[in-house]
Amino acid sequence: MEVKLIAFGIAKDIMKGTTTGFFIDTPASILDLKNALTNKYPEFNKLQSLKFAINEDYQNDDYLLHEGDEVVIIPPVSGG
Amino acid sequence: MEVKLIAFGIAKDIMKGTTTGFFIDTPASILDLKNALTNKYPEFNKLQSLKFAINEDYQNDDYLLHEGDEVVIIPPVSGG
Amino acid sequence: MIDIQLSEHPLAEKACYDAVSDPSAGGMVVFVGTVRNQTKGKKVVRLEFESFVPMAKKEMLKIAEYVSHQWDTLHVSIHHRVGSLEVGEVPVIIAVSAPHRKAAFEACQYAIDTLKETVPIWKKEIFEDGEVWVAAHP
Amino acid sequence: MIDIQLSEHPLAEKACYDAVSDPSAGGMVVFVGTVRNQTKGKKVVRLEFESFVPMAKKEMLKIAEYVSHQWDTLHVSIHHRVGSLEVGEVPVIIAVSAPHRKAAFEACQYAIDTLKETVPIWKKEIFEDGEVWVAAHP
Repeated sequence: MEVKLIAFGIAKDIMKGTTTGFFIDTPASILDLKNALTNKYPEFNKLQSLKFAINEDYQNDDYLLHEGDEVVIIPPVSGG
Repeated sequence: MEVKLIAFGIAKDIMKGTTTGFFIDTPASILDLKNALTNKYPEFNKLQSLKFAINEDYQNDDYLLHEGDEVVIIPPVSGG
Repeated sequence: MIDIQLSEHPLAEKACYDAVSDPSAGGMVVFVGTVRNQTKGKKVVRLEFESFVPMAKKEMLKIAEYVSHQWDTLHVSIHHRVGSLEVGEVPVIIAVSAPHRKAAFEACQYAIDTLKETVPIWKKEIFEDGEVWVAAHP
Repeated sequence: MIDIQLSEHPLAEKACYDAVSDPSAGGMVVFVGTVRNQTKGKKVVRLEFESFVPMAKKEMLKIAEYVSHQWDTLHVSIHHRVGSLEVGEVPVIIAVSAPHRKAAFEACQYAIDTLKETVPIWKKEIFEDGEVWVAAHP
């Protein structure tokens, strides 16, 4: 299936873009996505943390992705 | 000897005045003054605390008074 | 009352005060973040803040709601700026009013600590010779 | 820098901010006291603050100096009002800036806690049917 990845901060630099389609075998959890992503972009392994949000909420590793999901990649935040 | 007492807050109400001369046997410490004062004005015994300042600094119970000292009576403070 | 703002325009301390003022408040505690002129001795030229706006607002709201339930507070105001900020400018203001000051201090400190952990806002420090996403790497 | 004021005129939050602003500050914490509209359910009409002025300034200065030595702070501003205050008015503002926010929170909280214990200022609450010196009795 294909999900849509939306990148912010350093994730945008690593992926060289803000949004991208990403193919992954079904079924796939957030953890599977994280593994596939760090496989493709090893730079993600160097980050302090890597989280994912769907529907404007953080999602746990075991969250199952659906075709067409918009997944926001959340590298370490630094507001304030 | 005579010292000058200066009262603020509720101490002013208890002593019915801002300043007053006060006679006390020599030698007299702050503690002696406190005892003489609460003897004359029993209302002071009901306060949460009773402190004394000379030269704009709090003084301990064992501070020895001198003729003419200006002693500021500090009832419980409530700034802020 | 809860007041959340994510703005591209300069923040105003007074707006946060006014949002949390209350005749039954014994006090309010305000945290004002400022852009520092250096990081580990290196001169900062400016900071650029970007945000995943709808989620950032939602997470800021979560913090304010949690704080309101966890402490005896009256009002919570959280304003965050995005865009390009010069040294000395204010990226964040958090104001909390409460009947008693202890709750206001604890709630305000919790709010800024949590904001820095959960709200999807990222800042890039611009130096004279480069730039870096803050806190991205261990 | 230390900035101490004891004033008969309304206090200005901005004056305290400006006094502690610093390009090397990571943040500032401000405590703003306000006159509450009630005490133990009884409606407060207004408050009257009196002070032993020279000693009050000296004790405020002691607090600011202690805070500056005890925590890694940049600037401390303590403004206190005297005279007659209506509900909602501001008797005290304490602002502390520091390179890191934890020190600013701790220093500001210590300063207001200590001010309420040591500075010779007394407030009288005026009710509709009487008045009382606050905290005088156990």
